[in-house]
Amino acid sequence: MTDTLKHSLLFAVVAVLILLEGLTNWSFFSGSWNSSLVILNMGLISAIMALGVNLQWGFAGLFNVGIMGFTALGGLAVVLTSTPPSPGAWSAGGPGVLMALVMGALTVISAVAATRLLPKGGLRTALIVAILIVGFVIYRALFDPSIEAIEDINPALAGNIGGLGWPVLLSWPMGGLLAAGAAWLIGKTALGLRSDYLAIATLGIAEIIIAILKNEDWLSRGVKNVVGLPRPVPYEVDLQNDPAYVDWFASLGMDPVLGSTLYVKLGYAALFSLVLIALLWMAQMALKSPWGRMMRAIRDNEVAAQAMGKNVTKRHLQIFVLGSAICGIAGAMMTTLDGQLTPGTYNPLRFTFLIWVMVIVGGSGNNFGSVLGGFLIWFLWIKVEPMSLELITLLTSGMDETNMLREHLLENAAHMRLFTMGLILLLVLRFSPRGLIPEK
Amino acid sequence: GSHAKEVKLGVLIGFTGPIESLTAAMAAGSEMAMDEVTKSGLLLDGATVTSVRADTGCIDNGLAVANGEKLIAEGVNGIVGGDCSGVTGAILQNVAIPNGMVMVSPSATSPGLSSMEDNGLFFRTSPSDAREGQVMAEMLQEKGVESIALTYTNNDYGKGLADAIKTSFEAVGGEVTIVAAHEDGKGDYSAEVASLASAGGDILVVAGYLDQGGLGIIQSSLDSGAFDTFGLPGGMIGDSLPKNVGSDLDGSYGQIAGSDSQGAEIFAEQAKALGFDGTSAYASESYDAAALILLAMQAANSTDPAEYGAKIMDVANAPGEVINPGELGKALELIAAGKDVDFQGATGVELIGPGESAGSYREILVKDGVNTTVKFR
Amino acid sequence: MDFLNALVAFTNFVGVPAIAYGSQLALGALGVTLIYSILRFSNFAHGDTMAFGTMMTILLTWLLQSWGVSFGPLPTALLALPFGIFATMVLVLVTDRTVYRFYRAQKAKPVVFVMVSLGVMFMMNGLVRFVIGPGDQRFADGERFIIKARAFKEMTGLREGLAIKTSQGITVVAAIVVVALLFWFLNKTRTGKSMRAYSDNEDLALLSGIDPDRVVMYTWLIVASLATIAGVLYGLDKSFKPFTYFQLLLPIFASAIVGGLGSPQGAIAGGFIIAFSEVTITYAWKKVLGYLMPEHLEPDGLVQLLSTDYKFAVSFAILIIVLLFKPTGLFKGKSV
Amino acid sequence: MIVVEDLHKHFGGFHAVDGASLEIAKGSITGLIGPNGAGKTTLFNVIAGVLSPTSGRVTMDGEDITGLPPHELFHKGLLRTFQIAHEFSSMTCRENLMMVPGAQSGESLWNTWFGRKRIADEERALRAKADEVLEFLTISHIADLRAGEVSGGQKKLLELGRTMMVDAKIVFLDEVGAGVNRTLLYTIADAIKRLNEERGYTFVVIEHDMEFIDRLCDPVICMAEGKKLAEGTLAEIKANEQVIEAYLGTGLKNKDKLEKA
Amino acid sequence: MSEPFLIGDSMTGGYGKGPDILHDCTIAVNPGEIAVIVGPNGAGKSTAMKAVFGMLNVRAGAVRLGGEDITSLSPQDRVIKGMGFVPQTSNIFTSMTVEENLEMGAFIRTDDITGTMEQVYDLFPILRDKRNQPAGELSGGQRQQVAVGRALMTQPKVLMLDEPTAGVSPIVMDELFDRIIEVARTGLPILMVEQNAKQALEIADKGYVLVQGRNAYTGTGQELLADPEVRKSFLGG
Ligand SMILES: Nc1ncnc2c1ncn2[C@@H]1O[C@H](COP(=O)(O)OP(=O)(O)OP(=O)(O)O)[C@@H](O)[C@H]1O
Ligand SMILES: Nc1ncnc2c1ncn2[C@@H]1O[C@H](COP(=O)(O)OP(=O)(O)OP(=O)(O)O)[C@@H](O)[C@H]1O
Ligand SMILES: [Mg+2]
Ligand SMILES: [Mg+2]
Repeated sequence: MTDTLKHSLLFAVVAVLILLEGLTNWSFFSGSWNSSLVILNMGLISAIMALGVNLQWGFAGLFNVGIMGFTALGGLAVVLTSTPPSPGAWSAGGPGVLMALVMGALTVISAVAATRLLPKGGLRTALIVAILIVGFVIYRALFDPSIEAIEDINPALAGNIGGLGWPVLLSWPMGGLLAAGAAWLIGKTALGLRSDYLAIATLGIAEIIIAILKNEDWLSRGVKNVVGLPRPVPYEVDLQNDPAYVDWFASLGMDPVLGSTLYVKLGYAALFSLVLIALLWMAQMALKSPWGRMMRAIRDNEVAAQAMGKNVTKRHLQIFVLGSAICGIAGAMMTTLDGQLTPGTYNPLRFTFLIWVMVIVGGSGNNFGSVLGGFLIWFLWIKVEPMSLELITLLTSGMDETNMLREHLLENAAHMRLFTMGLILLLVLRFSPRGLIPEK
Repeated sequence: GSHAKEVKLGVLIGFTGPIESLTAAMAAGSEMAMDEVTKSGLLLDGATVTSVRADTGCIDNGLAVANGEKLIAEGVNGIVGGDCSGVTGAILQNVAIPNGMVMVSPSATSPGLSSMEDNGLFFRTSPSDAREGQVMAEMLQEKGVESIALTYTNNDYGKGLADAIKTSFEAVGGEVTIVAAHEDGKGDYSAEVASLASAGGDILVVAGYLDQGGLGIIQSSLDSGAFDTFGLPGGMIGDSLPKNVGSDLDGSYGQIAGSDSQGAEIFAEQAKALGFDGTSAYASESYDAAALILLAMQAANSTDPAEYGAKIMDVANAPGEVINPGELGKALELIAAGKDVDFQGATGVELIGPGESAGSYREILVKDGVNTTVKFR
Repeated sequence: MDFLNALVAFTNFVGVPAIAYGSQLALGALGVTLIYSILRFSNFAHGDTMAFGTMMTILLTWLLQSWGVSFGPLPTALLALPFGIFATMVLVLVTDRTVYRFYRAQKAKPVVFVMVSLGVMFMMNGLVRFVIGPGDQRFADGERFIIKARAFKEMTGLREGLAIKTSQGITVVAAIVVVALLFWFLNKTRTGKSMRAYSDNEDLALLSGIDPDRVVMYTWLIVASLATIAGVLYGLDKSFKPFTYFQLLLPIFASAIVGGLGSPQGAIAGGFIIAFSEVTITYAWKKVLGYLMPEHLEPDGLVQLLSTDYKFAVSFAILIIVLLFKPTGLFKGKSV
Repeated sequence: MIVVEDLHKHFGGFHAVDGASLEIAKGSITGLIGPNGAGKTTLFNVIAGVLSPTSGRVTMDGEDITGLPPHELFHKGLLRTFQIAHEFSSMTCRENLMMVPGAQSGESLWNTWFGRKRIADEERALRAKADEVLEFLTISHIADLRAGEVSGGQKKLLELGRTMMVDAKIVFLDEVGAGVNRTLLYTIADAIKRLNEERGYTFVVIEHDMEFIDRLCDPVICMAEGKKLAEGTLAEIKANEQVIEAYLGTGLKNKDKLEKA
Repeated sequence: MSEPFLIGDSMTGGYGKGPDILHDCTIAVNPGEIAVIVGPNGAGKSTAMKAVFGMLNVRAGAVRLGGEDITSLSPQDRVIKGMGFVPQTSNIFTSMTVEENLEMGAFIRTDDITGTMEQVYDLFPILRDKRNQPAGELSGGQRQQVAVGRALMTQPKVLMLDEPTAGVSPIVMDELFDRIIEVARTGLPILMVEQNAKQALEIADKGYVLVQGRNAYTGTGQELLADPEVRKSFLGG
């Protein structure tokens, strides 16, 4: 069997799994097209994230464990782009916040300038410390009252600065830009680090980003969440109330509820697929070009690549920014799909390590691999719970209805989800340690 | 009428994730209501109620929505859930509203959810922050407390409650020396306690969960001698707290939603008989959530969410005969006979506005290592 | 007098807890760092290994307690600890046999190991919750305090109290002993040196007649002991909850990294850096300054650099700053 | 062409390069010899920008290049090989060579999407060039093997091959000979000579094989303990007492034992 | 002729599941002898050494030590049987000090090793100066000395060296060869791969020329040196 055939088959298997989810309620499938499409949609988003991570790790060997942070920034971009401005918030605290941010930036810039320009010594250190302290105090003095003013405006329902009120689709590229900007800043400072050190640094930065999102209510409403974000697709309820659609659904043999929910999900699926295909094409073209070759050279041996005239620092920064931007886009898409920004939900296990599992299981260094991994792992993440129920039922089929162990197992089915997830992960990695579609 | 003999209720909460230690009791609570109804044989001519559990991970919107769809696919007639506000919002917007499914959350308190166009499908049995803040402030004032340090669990519940307490307490002239967040699920709270202690205050009000960060904060404060009296809002009231902390907690006080109908005690007792802790946070709210759905079904004489959704407010509020935990059979009978009921449940349910819960509070004092009810507010 | 009060207040709320927490992190980080240096991967299952060890210890502690066995003023858990260690050893050895060995034979990349350890983490996660449930477990008994705040006040007549818990005392003592033993073992014994050799160059170790299986086994045995000790001490000091132990992974990794992966000294330094930065940066200096400053200069505000919401963010920020100046950690760690 | 002035490189308290001063004439092939640990590799590393000097100055054609990063030096025409082979292990040997030339239009992301025609043309030329170099080094048969899986000597050859992919001004060769078959090495020597004569490359060659040095180098510089010890033709150097004592030695002492056997 | 002390007899094999690299290749050495393997790059010299040491799959043929078939033994068992090996690349513990490297060489020994260590330091005086420095910070030639020293510490019954003189200065090379002769004359068989082939063959009792995994020429060192074909094709004329 040729590799291409084998790999196409793998994709076919995942496609069949998702189709079966809609077609049959045999075993752990639910037989609901809605459920199938929900999995597909998040699968598309996951695939995009995996693509971004693969760009960084598979192409360039950058161990970025801060995916969560960029995803969250993408989410923030949706709020800042698409929600209407909060009435009164800008006039209450906008200028103050802006001034404070400028002040903060100035402080950092002058500290950096001092580091660069002045000769090393006690004087320099003292000056830098002084700049930082004074800057910090001024910053807080400007910042604190302004955000208080903003947060005081209808705190239960608003309390944040709001957004620009632009169409929500624009927020996807904006999410990419925001993430790219953050990645640029991070890359400038932290990309000198290697392997696990870079990993923990990016992890830390992601935690910092989340801490900001969770606690800066003026910006993101913090843990109070921003709900009811605008959508790029119609609302189901509106479709259900639109006779034209109702008739159309009826002509397809569907009741309005089913028709409208599927219609909306298909709409998302189409949009997400477009993004995925575009990004996949771009990544694939890049990988197969001299650019990709250069990146692999850098990944293999930085010292030698540098001696061969490649500007490793610049290239690392480039790919770090690109990969993060892709994660930002995916994050924005996800927030749009959820219809809300929930800073409290970002945690590394789900938003960083799960994505890594996708990349590694799919096959790092191979774009198709990571896309496959994205779909497959997401499917499993959702489906291992019913699977483990099946598994338990099967394992305990010999036991009595009231058997203690059996009851205990069934009671703990949700925890068995993680257990099963682990098991499957180990099995996949066992049978193809280089991933399902390995790098050539 | 000719009804399906099986009513399915989804229980969609975070069996894994940050509040996994609470959800077992929550699920048990709602299933207790379902069993009670099934056993009574009175719901819609003897329908049986079965529970379908599904996980939200508490903080995983994707998983929660997918599992929501799964419940819909399995044909549930109503959903008890979600738990954490984030996933609750996601399920509500992406599953419940599009599919016209009634959802009663036992624990989501975010005011943001109230503002959502929910088409009368979303309800919650957890009390509103604003009211609880007032109750707490009143109580503190009566006790002669002049200043408090305040810590909250960093989620929408904690944040909202802390805001409410601060506003209300300052409105009655009290001083809040510090408002510090703490994260659940982290074991070490030295930093928080250090800052709280430094800020000082007559007592420390802990707007958290009794088996999460809240416990850690109290333990740490007692150990280091930072505070010895604590103000305990609803999330901190439960048998496990005095048990875990020991006699040092004596003298601390707080409040929890509940009427003088003894609902909470009855519920706790029954829960104990079934082998779970009925005083665990949100267990009683979960019971009430499931019960409300079932009673509304009876009132609408239908399991269709579009029909019984509108009845939830009716069965929850006065007028009508007061219904306590364990009296669901009686309630079903009354409703079938065309009479009004006022479901009080384990938490003294009272729904106001767009599906939010309000109502009376029980003042609790920790005495000799147990929570005792002092009076009702 | 005021100076003493300030000092005591600071020690009580910052010094003592941070030292105890730091020791716990250090013990955890030692395990992570050992695996990193010898088996060459970041073991994500370490937090859950700690949870497993603690769980086994707790189960036996309960059994002992039910038999009425006690350890005088010390917690009974210390008696059960060897058993917990043993059980954990069995678990990790079985895991190594069934899981990691395969990838070692394949000479898989470190990142594959990381993913595999993620799988192991999920499974241990499930196992622990399956046995003991996701809830909070308390198992500390014996004398709770070495000195209580109130007693201290009465004794010294100071306004501020100083409390030291037994668990904190034990933690620090245990950390010192364990660390000393580990250093001696690695640097002075033959087995220890062979472990370092293996960690340096696997193939060459083979050519020197070092049995890789033995090295791997010893590593896991030590890691199991470290994990269990760290977990039990942490549990005694706070409480045991599986989710919390999983969450511990982040600060533990941060500690190992900031000190330099693969360096035992680094792990210890890192543990204390993380613990102290968490506690001090968000500390409100109001009280301490209140004692130190003359009356009219006493601060009205909290004198808090950042609110406690940012305690994790801050310790990570410190970590990043350290790494910017020392890219492989304070003690020149490895990187694979 | 290259002038090194009083260069120091210290590792902690250890002075690996300790005040080295030397000049490399344009168009020459300079041999650099010296005992193990004399600081030759360290000197290369400092000149090539891998290490930054503790003090001192390096100029190239009068321009100060001290501390410039390697990739900039590459574009100024300064290339080097590594004593311990630094191959790109997951890439094929051919790719190892093809990646070398700078300013490939395919290295810009934009072109990978919108300039594919140009890239294809360039690639064809590069490939031909790489195959030519492989042919020359007698390793055409490994063109499609991963560089990580070829023999030690083959890696060294690749190392050399990379410098042949571009038009360099000056090439630093750090023990290309160690581990390379002698017959091949002397062929390489001829090639170096040809590059030097036909294309005007300047070479600096570290090598411990005197025959190789003899074929190629004039002048020869001997380093010891971080400083220049002697400079001259190989014959002069070979006659230098200090060099013999520190570096060349006087041949086998156990010759007699061989006879006995 | 009786069976040699160590023989890799008609070995055929390759790495992992890859193609065969060795084809029916035979290498042998007797006590007191120095056997030298030469050949072009990629001929399979290192592979042959690794095959003898059990580090790759020998699909056909056998390895025998003192008459005993050890084909299926693991490398560390062969170490215990008294075989010592210095690989061509990554042959030192970079993070350990020079002295610890030497100690590790003597890992399987249980007797006092200080004497041997002194001998190694006498042989390579520079190592004595750098005894407490991590070996990774040494120069290329110094590393090579550490590697050989490490193997000598084993006090093996047979010593296998893969290009021990790559990158060492002439004076050290001479000393190394001197030492190798000395060691060999104590009765220790020595099998080595060399690219400094002329010097090596001069001291060799036996020489093998490998080409593409096959024995191309075999003879005494002098015979090979005298063979014009061999000189031209493999020894640089
Ligand atoms: N990173 C380092 N830290 C400490 N000492 C070092 C470091 N790198 C090199 N040295 C020391 O510097 C000295 C010079 O090393 P260098 O590699 O330049 O020698 P060399 O002349 O190239 O020798 P060889 O011919 O053996 O390759 C050696 O003694 C070595 O131990
Ligand atoms: N790890 C490996 N995996 C796969 N093939 C390998 C590996 N190492 C070497 N080879 C292949 O085996 C062949 C012989 O390699 P070997 O290292 O034995 O050569 P050698 O004779 O020692 O050459 P040199 O003198 O250059 O060291 C080479 O063609 C190489 O491509
Ligand atoms: Mg050198
Ligand atoms: Mg070789």
